[in-house]
Amino acid sequence: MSEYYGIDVDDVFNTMASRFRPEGAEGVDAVFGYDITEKGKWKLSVGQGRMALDITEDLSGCDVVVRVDEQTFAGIIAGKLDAMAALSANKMKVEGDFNLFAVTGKIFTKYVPPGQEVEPEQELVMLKRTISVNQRFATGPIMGTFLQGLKEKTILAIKCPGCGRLQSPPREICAPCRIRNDSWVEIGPAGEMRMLEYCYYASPDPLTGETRETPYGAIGVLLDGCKDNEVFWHLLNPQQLNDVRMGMVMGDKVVHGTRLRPVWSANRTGSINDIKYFEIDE
Amino acid sequence: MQKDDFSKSYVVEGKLALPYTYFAGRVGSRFLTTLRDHKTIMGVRCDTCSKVFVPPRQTCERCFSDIRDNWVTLENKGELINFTVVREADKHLPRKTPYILGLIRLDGADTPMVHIIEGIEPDKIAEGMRVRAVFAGESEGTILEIAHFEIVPPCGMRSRQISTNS
Amino acid sequence: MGYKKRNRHVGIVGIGETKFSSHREDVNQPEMIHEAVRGALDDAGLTMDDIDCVVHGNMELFEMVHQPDMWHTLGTGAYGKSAFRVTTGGTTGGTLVCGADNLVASGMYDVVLAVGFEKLQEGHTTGGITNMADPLWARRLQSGALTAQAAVKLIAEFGEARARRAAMTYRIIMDMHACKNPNAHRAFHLDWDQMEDLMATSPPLIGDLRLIHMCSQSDGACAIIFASEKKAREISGKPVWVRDHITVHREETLNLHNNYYPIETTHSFAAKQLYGRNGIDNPLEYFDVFEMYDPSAWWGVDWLRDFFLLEGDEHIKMVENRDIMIDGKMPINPSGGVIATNPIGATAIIRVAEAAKQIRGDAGDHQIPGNVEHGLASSFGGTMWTVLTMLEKETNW
Amino acid sequence: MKQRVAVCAVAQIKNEPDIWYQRFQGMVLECFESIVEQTGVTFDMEKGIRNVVTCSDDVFDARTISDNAVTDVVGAHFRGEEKVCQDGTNALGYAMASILSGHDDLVLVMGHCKESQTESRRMCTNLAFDPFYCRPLGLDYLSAAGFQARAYMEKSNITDEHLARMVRRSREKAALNPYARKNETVTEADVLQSPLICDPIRRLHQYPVTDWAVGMLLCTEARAHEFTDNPVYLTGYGNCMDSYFLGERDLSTSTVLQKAARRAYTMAGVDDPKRFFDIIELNDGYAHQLPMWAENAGVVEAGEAAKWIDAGGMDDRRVNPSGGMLNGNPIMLGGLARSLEVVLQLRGEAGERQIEGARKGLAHGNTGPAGQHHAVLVFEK
Repeated sequence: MSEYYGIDVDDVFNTMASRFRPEGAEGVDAVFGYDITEKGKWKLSVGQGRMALDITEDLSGCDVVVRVDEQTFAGIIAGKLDAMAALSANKMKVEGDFNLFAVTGKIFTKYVPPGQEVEPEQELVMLKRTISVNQRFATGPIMGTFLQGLKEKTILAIKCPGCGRLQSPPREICAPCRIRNDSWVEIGPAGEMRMLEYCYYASPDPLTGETRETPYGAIGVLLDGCKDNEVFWHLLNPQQLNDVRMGMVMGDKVVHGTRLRPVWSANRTGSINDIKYFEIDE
Repeated sequence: MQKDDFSKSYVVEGKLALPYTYFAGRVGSRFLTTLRDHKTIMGVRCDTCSKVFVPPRQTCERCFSDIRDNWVTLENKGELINFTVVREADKHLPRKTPYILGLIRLDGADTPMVHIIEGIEPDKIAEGMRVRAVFAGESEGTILEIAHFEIVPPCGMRSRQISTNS
Repeated sequence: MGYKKRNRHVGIVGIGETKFSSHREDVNQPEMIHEAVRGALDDAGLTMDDIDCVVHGNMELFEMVHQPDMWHTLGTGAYGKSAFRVTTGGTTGGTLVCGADNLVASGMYDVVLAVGFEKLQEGHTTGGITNMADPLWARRLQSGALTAQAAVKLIAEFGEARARRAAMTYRIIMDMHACKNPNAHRAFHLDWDQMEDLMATSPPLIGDLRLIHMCSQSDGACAIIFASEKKAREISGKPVWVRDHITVHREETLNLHNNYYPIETTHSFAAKQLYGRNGIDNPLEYFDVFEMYDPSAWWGVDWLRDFFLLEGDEHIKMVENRDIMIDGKMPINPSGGVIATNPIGATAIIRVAEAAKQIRGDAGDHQIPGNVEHGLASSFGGTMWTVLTMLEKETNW
Repeated sequence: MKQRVAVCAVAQIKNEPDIWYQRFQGMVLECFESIVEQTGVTFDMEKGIRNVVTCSDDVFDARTISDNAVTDVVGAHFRGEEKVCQDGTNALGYAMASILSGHDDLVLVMGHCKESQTESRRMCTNLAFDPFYCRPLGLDYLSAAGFQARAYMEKSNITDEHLARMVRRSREKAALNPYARKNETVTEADVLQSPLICDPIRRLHQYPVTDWAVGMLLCTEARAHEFTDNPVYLTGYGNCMDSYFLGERDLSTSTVLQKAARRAYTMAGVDDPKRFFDIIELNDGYAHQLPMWAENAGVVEAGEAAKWIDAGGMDDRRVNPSGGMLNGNPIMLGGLARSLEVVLQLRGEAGERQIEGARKGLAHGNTGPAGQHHAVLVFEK
């Protein structure tokens, strides 16, 4: 039996049952695949606070599969290698639900090789909190006018009396001219897509504290009536992430992006959610 | 569009909410686990300034010497040298109002520490009273490993007279 | 350019950094800051009594500590001293240097200690950055500092293959530098034959921005001690002089979506202004080292053109020819840069600290060979902001 | 040569309990437009403003890098913008250094704070305390001030009646200040019956929730004439930081304010603070703090505050004609409100509150729990 960092990988899996922490697995209902190169494959299913582990050749149907060589796996278990570092350096690969992979750390107690019951390290106290403070965000007249416009299914832009620049959502001032914007123009509703942020990584929404559904698409749309960099920032229909094309202006080279139109929410309250998202308009 | 036409202004209810994970560090962890497991309050001593600090810290703020290993066991009782009575409720408060916050110089420590005082009416409490730590049932992982301090009756008076609920 | 002589020169006399990592469960915030402060004092051979003023900087919502300079007095040593707190986002570290430099040059203070820090392990970095956006609009859309648009721009201009290869070349070079910097947070020991595999399989974050490209989230602090010219010469045998600095911010809206439409970026504007008023017409020749705030490999490559006022694909060639390596023609981030180490409140002051170490010649393993006279350090933050700082070995300007 | 910096113009909006109809960008813009209109200053890279120093707080704005939201309305698009996150007096000190260093000729200082936005100021200031030892106890700036009030009142024989007089006087003075927060007049009896909120502090002893924005244009002495024919000079500045743990400070006094004052007075060449100033603005967030700051800023002999008040000292020495923070200025901007009153008085533009022939003024600001950090400014005509 080969060993790295004094860790026998088989023993790590054999002791999973005894190291299982139901409270750590609370709310977890998934099948984890482990593919330790030249060592073997294991399938771990966790649900309702219970687990089942079996050695297998076929890891299809797993929600997430970790592929890693024996040495790196042993190094991570021994705490000598940092999992995120190994992931970043592609020494460990994660296929499937990337966020689910982060949960495995909580499901088992730390593996200690037999006969090496190392004297327990000092317990380092930590305190987990979600800090939440309610806010009264004022719209002010400018943002208020714009958001009320969305309620009536109109997208307004504010115009600078100096350079004519349109801004939507609006700002009180035109930054380069340093003078107050003073007139409104209706733009869109449809337009040409300029930017797509195809988001795989799930980050929390500070307005709610919850984690966003992924993948999602944040987009920049050059709405009809706008020019240059007067681009409107919103979301794309998540089903159409792979069917859209970004427009661009690169010097004199111009590429036209996919035509998009807003999908209005039924119940509009004067907020960004009055537009559910933009969808293809071709 | 008139400059101060606020007819379209309104207020959106929202919040700021994010997850946080704080670490007490080695010195802090030793202090907190000792409170939890041994019901003992520890301070650290700076020999240069000949002062015992509680809560403990790695460095003496005045002379910058490293005092992380100079542990000193303190008494669980001490003297109340200042207090205030928190009367208006708010979400960040650990107790129902009114509750008393006191500055307590523990026997053996030089720097008074803030904590909650219970078991006495706000209008009866006075500086100079002797107080004693009452440890929490289950662990909080913070200074609330000590639930509160109760008044120690001056000798001769039975403690039941003073502490109404413990 | 209507730029006046300064009141008096200011020298860097002490530098202190913590070992950057994402596992500092062993210390609380002031204790971590104290490691950098102690390091800077020891490096300068000073004690806290010699410090007149402390300038503290970080971004409050990463750790959700209001007015943290109050609690952190335990570590900064600010008790009884003059004390300022500045914060401007990712550029906080750069603002710390500008502030400390002005405070000393003004004659109001002789010796100023500036310390920047972040303990990102205690908060949520992307959530914290997303919080910079307007609560009524962009906060619903932004995902921290993650964006694919830098990749989109390079690919649109130079083609997919060349752009991807340039970004990964840049990334691997930065990792090689980080491996020579014992303080760096992440050093993966990547080598050239991993290029294809990394480009294909590193987990995607947004579009072509993959995990391997993106800066780390680190815990750490960095402190620098600034002294008046007279004091600096008494204190240090090798003071590094702060010649000039410029801050260029811009309006709130992120202009990412149009960065392939020819527009002036704050990086190029700052570079033109700073070089113009200091009589530098060829920055590539003049500077011996550039510690650039590179939040991702894509941006790192793209911004070389802005900062060195280059044309066409000159910046791509710099990367392809590996001129940017420690022993190359124009060393970039010998420290490994922001991709390797990113405690945001400290990141920008680390750039100045690392450039100063190169000029002093005591950067150790990642020291640039030969004489390093002129250093450049940049800060990035907010909605595409810039702080650009020039350092000199002598006061002969 | 006495180094000094000119204040060319000041601008403010009215302090209000709840500016629900404006977001803070709009509040700041009004001050910005007023400064530009008063001075004709430009943002030209040669002759104009190249650097703006802002003052605000991310937790109270509920927004990371909250200066990012105002960069355009303070004119800092493609210009410098640096945020000092302490009481606004330190933004003035920071700007002074930028000018005296020779790096900038002109610096615009802009501050904003909307206290009505957060559900609770105390929840925000609770976050200033460390997560393990103080925050869990519910400590916030109010309870810290409660400890301070008791310690100070015991030592200084300042009584509840004195505090009642502080509040009445603050409201009276503020009534003459068109930009002050509009409060109902209050008698000393009202104050004495006002409910205790954090013994010995009563509700009326605490500065009320306020929204406000303010701006000041500073420049080199040499160029002041380009922007005003009525410059006021900032000739002294000093600040100082105290210990964090309340138990490690003598809460009955403030040695740190004494140091900050001494630094400012040394810089400005103030010989005796008891006689030097024609007007004195002390940042009294709580009623007990005005006498306490007066003693520690050297305006009154230590321990003599009670007698000084009884003898009408506050009016003789023209203390807080603006109404003070006690009438209502938001956290972060208290010191700027003090400085603004001093500048208006020295410019002779204080209307009904004008102190004839005022030529020398003291302004003060504090940050942190129970005044852990103090800053003092000296203004001269």
